Amino acid sequence: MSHGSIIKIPFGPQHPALKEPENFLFEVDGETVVDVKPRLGYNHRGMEKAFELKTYIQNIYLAERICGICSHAHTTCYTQAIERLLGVEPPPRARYIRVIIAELERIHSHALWIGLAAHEIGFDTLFMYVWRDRETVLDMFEMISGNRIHYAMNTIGGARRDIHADMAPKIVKGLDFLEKRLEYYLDIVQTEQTILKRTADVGILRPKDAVDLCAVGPTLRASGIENDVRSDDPYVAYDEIPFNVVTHDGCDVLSRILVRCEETLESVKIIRYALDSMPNGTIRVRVPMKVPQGEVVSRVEAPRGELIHYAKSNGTTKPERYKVRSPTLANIPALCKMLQGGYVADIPIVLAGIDPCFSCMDRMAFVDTKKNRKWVWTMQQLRRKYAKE
Amino acid sequence: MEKENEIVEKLKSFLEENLVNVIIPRKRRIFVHIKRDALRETIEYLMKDLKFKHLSTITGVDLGERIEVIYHLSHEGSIMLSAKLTVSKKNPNISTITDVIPGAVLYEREVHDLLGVNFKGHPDLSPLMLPEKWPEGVYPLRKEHKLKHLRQITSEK
Amino acid sequence: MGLDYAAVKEEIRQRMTTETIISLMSILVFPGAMFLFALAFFYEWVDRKFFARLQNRYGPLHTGPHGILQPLADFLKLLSKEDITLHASDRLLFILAPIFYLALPLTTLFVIPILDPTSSIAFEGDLIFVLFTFTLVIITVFLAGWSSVSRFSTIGSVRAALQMLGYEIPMGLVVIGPAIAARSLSIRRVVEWQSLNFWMILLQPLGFIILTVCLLAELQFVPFDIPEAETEIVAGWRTEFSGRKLALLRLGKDLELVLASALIASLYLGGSQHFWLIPPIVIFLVKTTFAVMLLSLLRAVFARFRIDQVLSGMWKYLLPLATLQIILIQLGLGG
Amino acid sequence: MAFLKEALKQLFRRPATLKYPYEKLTVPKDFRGRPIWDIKKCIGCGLCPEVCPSRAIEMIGKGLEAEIKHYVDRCMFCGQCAEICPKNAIRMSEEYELSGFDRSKMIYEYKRDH
Repeated sequence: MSHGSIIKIPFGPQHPALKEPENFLFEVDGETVVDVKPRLGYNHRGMEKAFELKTYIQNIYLAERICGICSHAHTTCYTQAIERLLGVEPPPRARYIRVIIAELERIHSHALWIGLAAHEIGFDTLFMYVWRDRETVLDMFEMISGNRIHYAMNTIGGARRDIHADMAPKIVKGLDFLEKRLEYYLDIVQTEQTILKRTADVGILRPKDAVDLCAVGPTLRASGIENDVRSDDPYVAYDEIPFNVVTHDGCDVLSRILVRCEETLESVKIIRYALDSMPNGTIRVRVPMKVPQGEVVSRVEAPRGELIHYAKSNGTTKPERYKVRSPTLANIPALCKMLQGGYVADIPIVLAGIDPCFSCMDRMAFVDTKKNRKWVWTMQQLRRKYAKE
Repeated sequence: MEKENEIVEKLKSFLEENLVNVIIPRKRRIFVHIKRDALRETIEYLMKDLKFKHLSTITGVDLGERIEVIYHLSHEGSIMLSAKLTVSKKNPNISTITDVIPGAVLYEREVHDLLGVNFKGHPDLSPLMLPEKWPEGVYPLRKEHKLKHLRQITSEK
Repeated sequence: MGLDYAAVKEEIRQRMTTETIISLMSILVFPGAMFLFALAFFYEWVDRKFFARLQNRYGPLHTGPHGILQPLADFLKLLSKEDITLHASDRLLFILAPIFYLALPLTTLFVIPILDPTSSIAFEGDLIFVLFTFTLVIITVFLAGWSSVSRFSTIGSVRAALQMLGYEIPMGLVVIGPAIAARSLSIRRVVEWQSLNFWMILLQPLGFIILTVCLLAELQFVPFDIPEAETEIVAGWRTEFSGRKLALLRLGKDLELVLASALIASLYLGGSQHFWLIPPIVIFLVKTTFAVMLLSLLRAVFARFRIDQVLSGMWKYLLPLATLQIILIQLGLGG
Repeated sequence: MAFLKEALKQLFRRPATLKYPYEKLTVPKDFRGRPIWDIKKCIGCGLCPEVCPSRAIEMIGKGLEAEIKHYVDRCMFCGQCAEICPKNAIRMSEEYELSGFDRSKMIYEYKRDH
């Protein structure tokens, strides 16, 4: 049916639908997307080169600032890797604190995303409600760790702050309120007609494509494949905490929303269990400054999917090589597959479907210089195409 | 640990002399050194027979005059096998594996951008992360490029 | 050939009787332009405040009591901003479009009885005139988007034209309902008829619903704000306008909101009628404020449709319902 | 229309937003705001400038004569300096309103009173 000429529409790097700079060159025929070429690197801060120039202690805060929403996932993965190199085991209480903060961050990240997805399809009221309720999680973080976003709870050898007994009732009260609200949003997303019309059967990703393109996290689980690092390769204290992995087999944006909603409810249960069965004792172990020679692969289930850190140490106080692969980079090929064949109007919601966190993904080479994007297609091309419509 | 040993045995029987050495540091982690030209058949064997369906990522490490490329594959999400091979800086050529694992397309471009390893047969090795006017032959993650030198390049524009 | 100033002055002095001054003032100031501008700003304030309260936030607060001067402040700020005319754009159209976009709703509002049931310019068939100006507004929108060369505004203007195809016919059909009941195509008579019998909303509730939905689409409010979908095409057809032109566009949109709510109030809620002692203008203001709040409420509870869903939805559901409404009236059910 | 009931309910609830700067939220107990040095306790060991990830601390001189210059515009409030200080001379205050127009004014100096 491709009657007209193929039009190239650059989407980004400055665009209201994208909260972060990335650029997708869409080849569009009529109203359907034919091909997608990602062009990344606008938010690239040269972190892996920076890792090699800082000491292990300073790198905790560098790892934390790879991403604003999944900062705890990065620091857990980092400290876990360095503890493995040192051969040090964090005390049980510290491992439980890490699980609690990780699950609180999952609620905070998923709630942020549900609001953002509502905004992408023009539903600003739901966006306002979800972000208002998300404030309860941020207040909890501020109470526990002294900061709303970068909690800096992790250090090499355990946790920096303890979750005291007087905080637990406040957390449980906040969680009850959150659980009620999240159940309401889960119900709204399935009954509100206008949301269903914009998300059902949009951005399809078949299970076979999801596996071939190595998708991760909720994007993979929304295509019916049960794959979660917390249950497959348990780290921190997930082997002692019972929870079930949420999957849906709708393969579209709606099932991605449902997977994330139900995962937040699952997180609430995990936190309650962890708070009750938290062992007492110290929260930290002293560690030397120098890390012996070795290499390690550390994996964590970040809110967006499987996060890999590879560390190689050379016996000094600075790492030899530190590689970070964030979940969003793994989902980009799957995203390009989803966008093909869809409507131009659906690009924002499908793009938001994988919950892209581009500051996570662009962290290798250098801050980009100004980009002078030439006029991709001329005025005549445009008029001829639309005049034909 | 029996699952890991079983996998290592199968790999040894398949690769024989191509397998340089194997380390199992802890549960669910295997590090394997293989020869450079045994890459494709190892990846295919791992993918098809041993069900390592998911390629987590490809890491490049600068060892001075050689570059080490590590393929991290995971077996049903649990066991993580890292296949390592080294390539000399003078002719850093490896065959691509995007036809076996389509998901590797961005990882190979990333290693190509930052360490200069070119993957023969890759559909589109255009710069993924580097700015367009980046000078040829400067690969930021190589040890010989110090931060000061790289900062001059970006500030020149 | 020199103008004879004395004669001209004499002529003006002779013409300037009190009666012409009053009619001039009524055009320019009271129920005319100034009053309508003030009304436009007030309704934008009502809309923003009500919409904010629905979303559990305050809305404008600090400019004037409860932020009532915020729309005026935005207008003045925009006037002082830099006004860019793209050199690649179609200059004439680019400059004229905002002016038309403001003038059209303003002139149409004179047709609607505001001060008292007998509005200043009422003629048989002004209902058709109102429908015609709605179409003209969308054509101005299309030309505005098309003349500013950026691809976002072009896509926005094409979507605006497509959306008009959707809601134009159901709206035309439904607006004829009250005219048939009141046996006249003049809004003034419809208002007078309603003050004698029931309000039209009680007789033709279906018509009221369809008209509200179509006006939502005409105003490009959320379920139908596809031509200026913020997350898809930046600001749609308004992307390239700035400074004074954007100020005119925003004022034009506010006037369109006044026009839409005035239309709903006049056709279905009885318009400005005598209600024992209260002057008709207060009745009119109350009803139109209710209409604005209704539109704002609908704006808050929906997500945005896709353009193909809007067109198929309008043609598959709204059109049959509109014809059903007409059939009901013919059967004598609609008054 | 499932959302209508919820939306109308909000009309009668107090808005959740805050009239900042007229109303301000109270900050919890050990909030990580701007670090403050107690120069009397400081023994000039030089650990804090070394451990600071963003090099926001500069120490002039050594030992008991050392003076501290703290660049708040570079500080990211991680609290690592307060944690590493052997004499607990650094306390994370509750100040968070630190924005300004001039970066040179964002340097806090802690002098020794001779």
